Amino acid sequence: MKRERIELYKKKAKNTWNLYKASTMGMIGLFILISFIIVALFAPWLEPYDPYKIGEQKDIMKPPTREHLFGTDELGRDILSGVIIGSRVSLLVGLFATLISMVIGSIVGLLSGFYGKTIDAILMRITDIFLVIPFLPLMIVLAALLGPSLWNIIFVIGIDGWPSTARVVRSQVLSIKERQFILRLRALGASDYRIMMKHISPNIFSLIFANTILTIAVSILSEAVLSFLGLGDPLHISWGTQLHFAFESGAAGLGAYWYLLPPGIAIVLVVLGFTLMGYAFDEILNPKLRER
Amino acid sequence: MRKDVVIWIFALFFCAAFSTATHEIRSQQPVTLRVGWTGEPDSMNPFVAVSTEYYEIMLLTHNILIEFGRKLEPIPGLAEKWESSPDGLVWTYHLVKNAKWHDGQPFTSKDVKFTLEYVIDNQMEMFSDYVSHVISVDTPDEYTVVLTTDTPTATMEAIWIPILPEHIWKNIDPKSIQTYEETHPIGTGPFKFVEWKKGEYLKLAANDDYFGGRPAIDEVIFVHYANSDVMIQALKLGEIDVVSTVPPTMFEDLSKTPNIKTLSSPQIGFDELGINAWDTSLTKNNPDLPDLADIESQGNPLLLDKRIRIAMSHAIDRQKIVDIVLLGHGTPGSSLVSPGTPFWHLDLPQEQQYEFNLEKARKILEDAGYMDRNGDGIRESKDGKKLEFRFYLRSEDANSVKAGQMIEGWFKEIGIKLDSEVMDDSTLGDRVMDNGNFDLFIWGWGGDPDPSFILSVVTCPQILSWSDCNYCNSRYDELFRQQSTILDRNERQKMIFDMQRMFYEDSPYIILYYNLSLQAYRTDKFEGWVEDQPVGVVMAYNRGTYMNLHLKGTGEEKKTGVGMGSVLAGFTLLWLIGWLRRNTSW
Amino acid sequence: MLQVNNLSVRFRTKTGLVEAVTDTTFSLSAGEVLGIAGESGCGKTTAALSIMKLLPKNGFVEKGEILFEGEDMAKKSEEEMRGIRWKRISIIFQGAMNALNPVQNVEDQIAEPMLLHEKVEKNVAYERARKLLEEVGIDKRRGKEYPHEFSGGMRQRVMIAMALACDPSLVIADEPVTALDVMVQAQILELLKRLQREHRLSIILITHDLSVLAETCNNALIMYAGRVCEYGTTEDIFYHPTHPYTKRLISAFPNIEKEKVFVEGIAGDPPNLLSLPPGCPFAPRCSESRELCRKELPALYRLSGGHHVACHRW
Amino acid sequence: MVDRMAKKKYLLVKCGQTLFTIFIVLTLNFFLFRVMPGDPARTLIHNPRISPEIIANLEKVFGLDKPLYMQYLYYLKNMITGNMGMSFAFRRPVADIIADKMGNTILLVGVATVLSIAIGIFIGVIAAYKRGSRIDIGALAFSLFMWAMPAFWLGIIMVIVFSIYFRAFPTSGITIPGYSHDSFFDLAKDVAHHMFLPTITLALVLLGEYFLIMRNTLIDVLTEDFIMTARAKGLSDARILQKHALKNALLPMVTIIAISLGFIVAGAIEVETVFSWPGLGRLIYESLRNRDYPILEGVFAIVSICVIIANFASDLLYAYIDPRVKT
Repeated sequence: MKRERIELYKKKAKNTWNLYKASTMGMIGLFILISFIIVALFAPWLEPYDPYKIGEQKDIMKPPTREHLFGTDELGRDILSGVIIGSRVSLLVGLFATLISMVIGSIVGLLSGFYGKTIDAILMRITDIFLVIPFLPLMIVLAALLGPSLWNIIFVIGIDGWPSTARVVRSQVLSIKERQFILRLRALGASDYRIMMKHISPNIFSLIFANTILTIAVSILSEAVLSFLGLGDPLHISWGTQLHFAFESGAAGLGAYWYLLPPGIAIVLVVLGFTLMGYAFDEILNPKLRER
Repeated sequence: MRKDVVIWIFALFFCAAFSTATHEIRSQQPVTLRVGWTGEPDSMNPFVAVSTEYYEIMLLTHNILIEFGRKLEPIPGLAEKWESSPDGLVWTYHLVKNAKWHDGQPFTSKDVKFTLEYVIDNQMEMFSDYVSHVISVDTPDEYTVVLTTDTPTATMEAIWIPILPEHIWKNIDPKSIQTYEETHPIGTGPFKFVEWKKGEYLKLAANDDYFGGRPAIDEVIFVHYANSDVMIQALKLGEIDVVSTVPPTMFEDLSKTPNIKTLSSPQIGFDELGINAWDTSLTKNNPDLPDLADIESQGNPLLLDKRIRIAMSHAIDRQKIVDIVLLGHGTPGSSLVSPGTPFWHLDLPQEQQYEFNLEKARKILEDAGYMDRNGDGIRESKDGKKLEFRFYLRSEDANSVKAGQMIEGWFKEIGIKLDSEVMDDSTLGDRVMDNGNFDLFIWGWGGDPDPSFILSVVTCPQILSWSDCNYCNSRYDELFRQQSTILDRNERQKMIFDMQRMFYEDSPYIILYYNLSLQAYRTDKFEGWVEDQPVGVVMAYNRGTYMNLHLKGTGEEKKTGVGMGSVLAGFTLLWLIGWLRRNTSW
Repeated sequence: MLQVNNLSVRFRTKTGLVEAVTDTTFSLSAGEVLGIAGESGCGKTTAALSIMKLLPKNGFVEKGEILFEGEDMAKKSEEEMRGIRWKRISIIFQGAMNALNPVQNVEDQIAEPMLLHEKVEKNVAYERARKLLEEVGIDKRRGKEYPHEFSGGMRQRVMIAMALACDPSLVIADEPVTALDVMVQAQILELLKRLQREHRLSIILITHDLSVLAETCNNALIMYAGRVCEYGTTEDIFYHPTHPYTKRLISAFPNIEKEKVFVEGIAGDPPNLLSLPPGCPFAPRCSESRELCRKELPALYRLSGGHHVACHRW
Repeated sequence: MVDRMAKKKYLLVKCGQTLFTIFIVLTLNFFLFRVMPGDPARTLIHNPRISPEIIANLEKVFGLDKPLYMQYLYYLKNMITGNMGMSFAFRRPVADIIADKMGNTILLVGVATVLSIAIGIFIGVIAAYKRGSRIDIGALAFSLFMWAMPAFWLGIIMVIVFSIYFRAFPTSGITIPGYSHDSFFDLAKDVAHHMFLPTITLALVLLGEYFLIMRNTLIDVLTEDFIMTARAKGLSDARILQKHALKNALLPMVTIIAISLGFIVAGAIEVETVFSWPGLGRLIYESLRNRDYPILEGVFAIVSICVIIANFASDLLYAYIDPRVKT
């Protein structure tokens, strides 16, 4: 049984991959993403300098040179190294925040879709309320109250992202719930927990995959915005905090393009990478968008 | 049809957006000085406002009895002459006779009496310290005020209380003063308050009837910018004439810009590394400090060891912090009273300072028995306690974060570990007030021209009030009490020097730097800028610039560049309209 | 009036060329009802849509001619086709689903082609739309209602009324009764038969339900994998089925009148239209297949009269 | 008749839900700001170095000496009467400050939203219709790019290019500060000149979102059966788009625009910060820098309520224009 299922997944995955390969957008996204993951993983070896190493006065806010390919910031730190180490924060925040929203969203969606009735009504009411509260102000308020730290940022973004996941999961559960094999399992007396964990969850996972990838993109953007607004942890370099300090130290007016462009472009690329991938998966999983 | 309307509305919007006519200034326009600042007054209510921006406005709209000259020396204000009795207990102020309130009412001694009594009777937090020894306010005639004090007081020439009009303030209930909103302040000063659009600008107009003579300019507009970068751009573009604070990163660039002059001058105040040095054995069961009788400090007791604090002081390269964080626009810190008030500042000779020397710092720690016994890079005390401290930095101030990161690095090299955390001022304040639940932090103090306040902050009774290093030294407190009663400036100076030396040696504060005030102004429109030491042309505790400034020649106004951008955008617009019209037929 | 000769339709897809319809020939004379049956994906709908040139963008007629009242539809431009659609050939989709615009009321939808093709006055068109509604058994006052306010069967009636709007000579009915319950199916078919008589219509009826075919059609065409397997009068097909596929279809339900068994009930999967085997496409599923069947494609043989079959075994 | 009753009931239910949501948001707001780290009285007076007497006095003024549930009731009462407390930094009622700034935000957001919706839908329709063409792919790439771009960063780039390099537009603000305008037209011109860059920035960021949604919705609609019916009827493509596809695609846009209000708000906060536009967004940024919690609390409440009400309005509009709604 188990092996069969693994085979089935393998086959499914291979099918999806074949469809995915055909999507130019998806492949561009994947390429961008893999590049950044490599950068993040090997950051300590790739960065030419210690990104936190404060320079001498003569090094402050200097345009690109051979020593500092992307120039230096207002503390004389190497910007290229900062952008490299910043990829870690962005990916970390993106992944963990998404994990939080996925876990909460999936649990809420599963319970809601599976049990229906009162539980569904209550949970969906809560979800709707969260959906309608404008997300950035809520994140700002939470982040401001919790104080600037990386984990707070992750928590804040994660907490804000779950409602849409919950909705998607719920609708999928509703359709799967009525399928023959689930009805049969219920008739056989399988426990609710078992049905949800063993039979419904795996089926849903592939369906919410596109959603997950897009959530990562949104999370990375949110981190950048919160950090830019000064809510990030100033002791950790991320692309958002780099832009925050660039803006605060007047890089725009000084024409310090080398300080403003690299982190911004990095954000755009990573978000674009995830978005393109999400889009490609969406086209695969949503047959209406697929070209016939 | 409807589509056309929409298109034309957009077109109109675009056209208006591209018109630059608004930049031309017509000849009948009043002569206006535009001052850019990133702050804003926190209120117009003198009993509530604490910001320097408010004081700048108050200085222009109000008068005090005796004002400050350019060297912070007393000069006539509303009092044109004053004298004290030989015993120093009775002070007589002779008031100007031609002063008028902005609403036209005459100014008399009754207004002074009212203002001072309003402060004394209601113990107004902001001002009561200035008149704490005053026991009576008498007005023998309309233009004379006599103050009687219970003890000789050093600060009777520095009563920094704006004199308020009795006919308006008598109607304001002092009990609800904290929530009272002042919308249109009336004073006697050279400028009248016109309007304040919060978050945008504050406008003052010249007072034609000012007793000291009308200023040459007609208006002053203080323009608020959320971001200093934007403000500097506005200065470069000529949208404003002067900025009160230039960020260090932009200073050099500005000084190279034609028609702009930059200046840096000392300021009152400093940023310090504060250390929780609360020795509860001095405060517990101390009959003078009943409030602290049974309070335990929550700080790390290792920090009570003066040798650790001194080692820390040796491990901080203040010059490098100035170079990097302030880009050289500051002075390395030492004693408690800043060089912004040079008379009171103790200028410690180099050899008496704890110079930057990591080797020496290590040696001090070693001699004191702090060794790294387990090889983790962190020293331990004899009984195995790690030299690891909580280090709080301010989210409101990027400089504290930058300096903090540098300090963390140096301390690591001498075997002291800092756990840095960034928090907002309220949280930091809470930690300090929560029975000293902190080890180290970076914060700063602004200041008065008179050193009393900053000296008082570190006295024992201020623990869990103004004090944030919880320093307690009875000899220091004794000197503080003495100096406040001494009228002779030179004698007082000596005592204040002693206090500063004592405080420096004990190092509960490691003063990192004294800020310089960086300002910049345009030289092409006005002349007569008054550059003061301290603080600059504006926000300088005096109104020299505002009174002295006048237009240069006939004031030619240049148009702001229209340039390629708008031409390009104009074509885009035409194309867009055409395209919309062509393509919206479906 | 309609003569389809050697029609082949292809779809371009990312994975290759799909042979949706291959070498299909059939004809229809005025007033006749032709049924086309087969499993889903066998090309029956594609064949019908190509008559109206309604293929999706990636579909095209590879070869063959579609002679309608003497003109070759395959050669017409899109512009010319627009004049022919609905005016001369109309189509009834599965109205129970989404073939009606959900945000337009039904009389608007019925009147739309009249206004377009016949340039009549607005009130005339609406008057006629309401009359058509009455004719298909719907209260004319319900013309202002929206599709979601009608039941499935009613929507199908609206669809039929719409098809008759411009008095066409040919009506293509694509699965007109699928997804309706049995009682309603019978009513709709009854209605179709009545209207066919009254309006002297020619109808192509596409279905996967043989019982529908048996009830309504003069001639029948059985398709498999884009090709014709058997073609003849309804009697030929039901009483003398020759192709093994037809036989299997019919034997799958012993009593046509009472019990319904859908064509999908045959063992095995339909072939992949991207890569057809060289021989008879049905061979892999055929119990009677021989060596030859797997190698060579059978031609369409004429048995008697109009009865044709494409099988080596006849 | 039955239909109308059903519609009425639907509206009542929606209305109830909206009120309930507002209530929950207000409650959330209250508890968020009460359970935060730090003493509320202390944050209330902002300056932590202030004497205990003043704190005690203020606690009384603001009712902080009462038990939590009483505070909560007071808070609800205050909210209903529009009393949102005093700002630390401005020493003015929060409600007044918000009222001052709200108009500016509505102006900026309104113009930018209308612009982006109009252009987004327009290009979306073309792209969906010419699916797979160069226009479609170009527009798609552009939109995804815009979508991936943080609004604040785009704003900074716009300032550098158009204000600092070309000097075509002012860097910040809403009018020339302190300048007295002769006429309304003069003022409008000044505002428009200042508004141009922030509006375009916000519109560009939003454009991507609306374009993508419009394109995908329309592609969805174009695969519907009734489009085939319309083709079979002999309608030209332009007519099919106009009479059948567009209305069906635009209907869900009403809801989607309402849902995307959160996105608009986010964009406005970023853009206002960069351009120093004196609206609610910049107010948020400044109160963040000052840790001016009462303002933050007030703006959060107001913005949330506005979005909730806008959602309600879109529900009403939807019920009005879509014949299918009757439950």
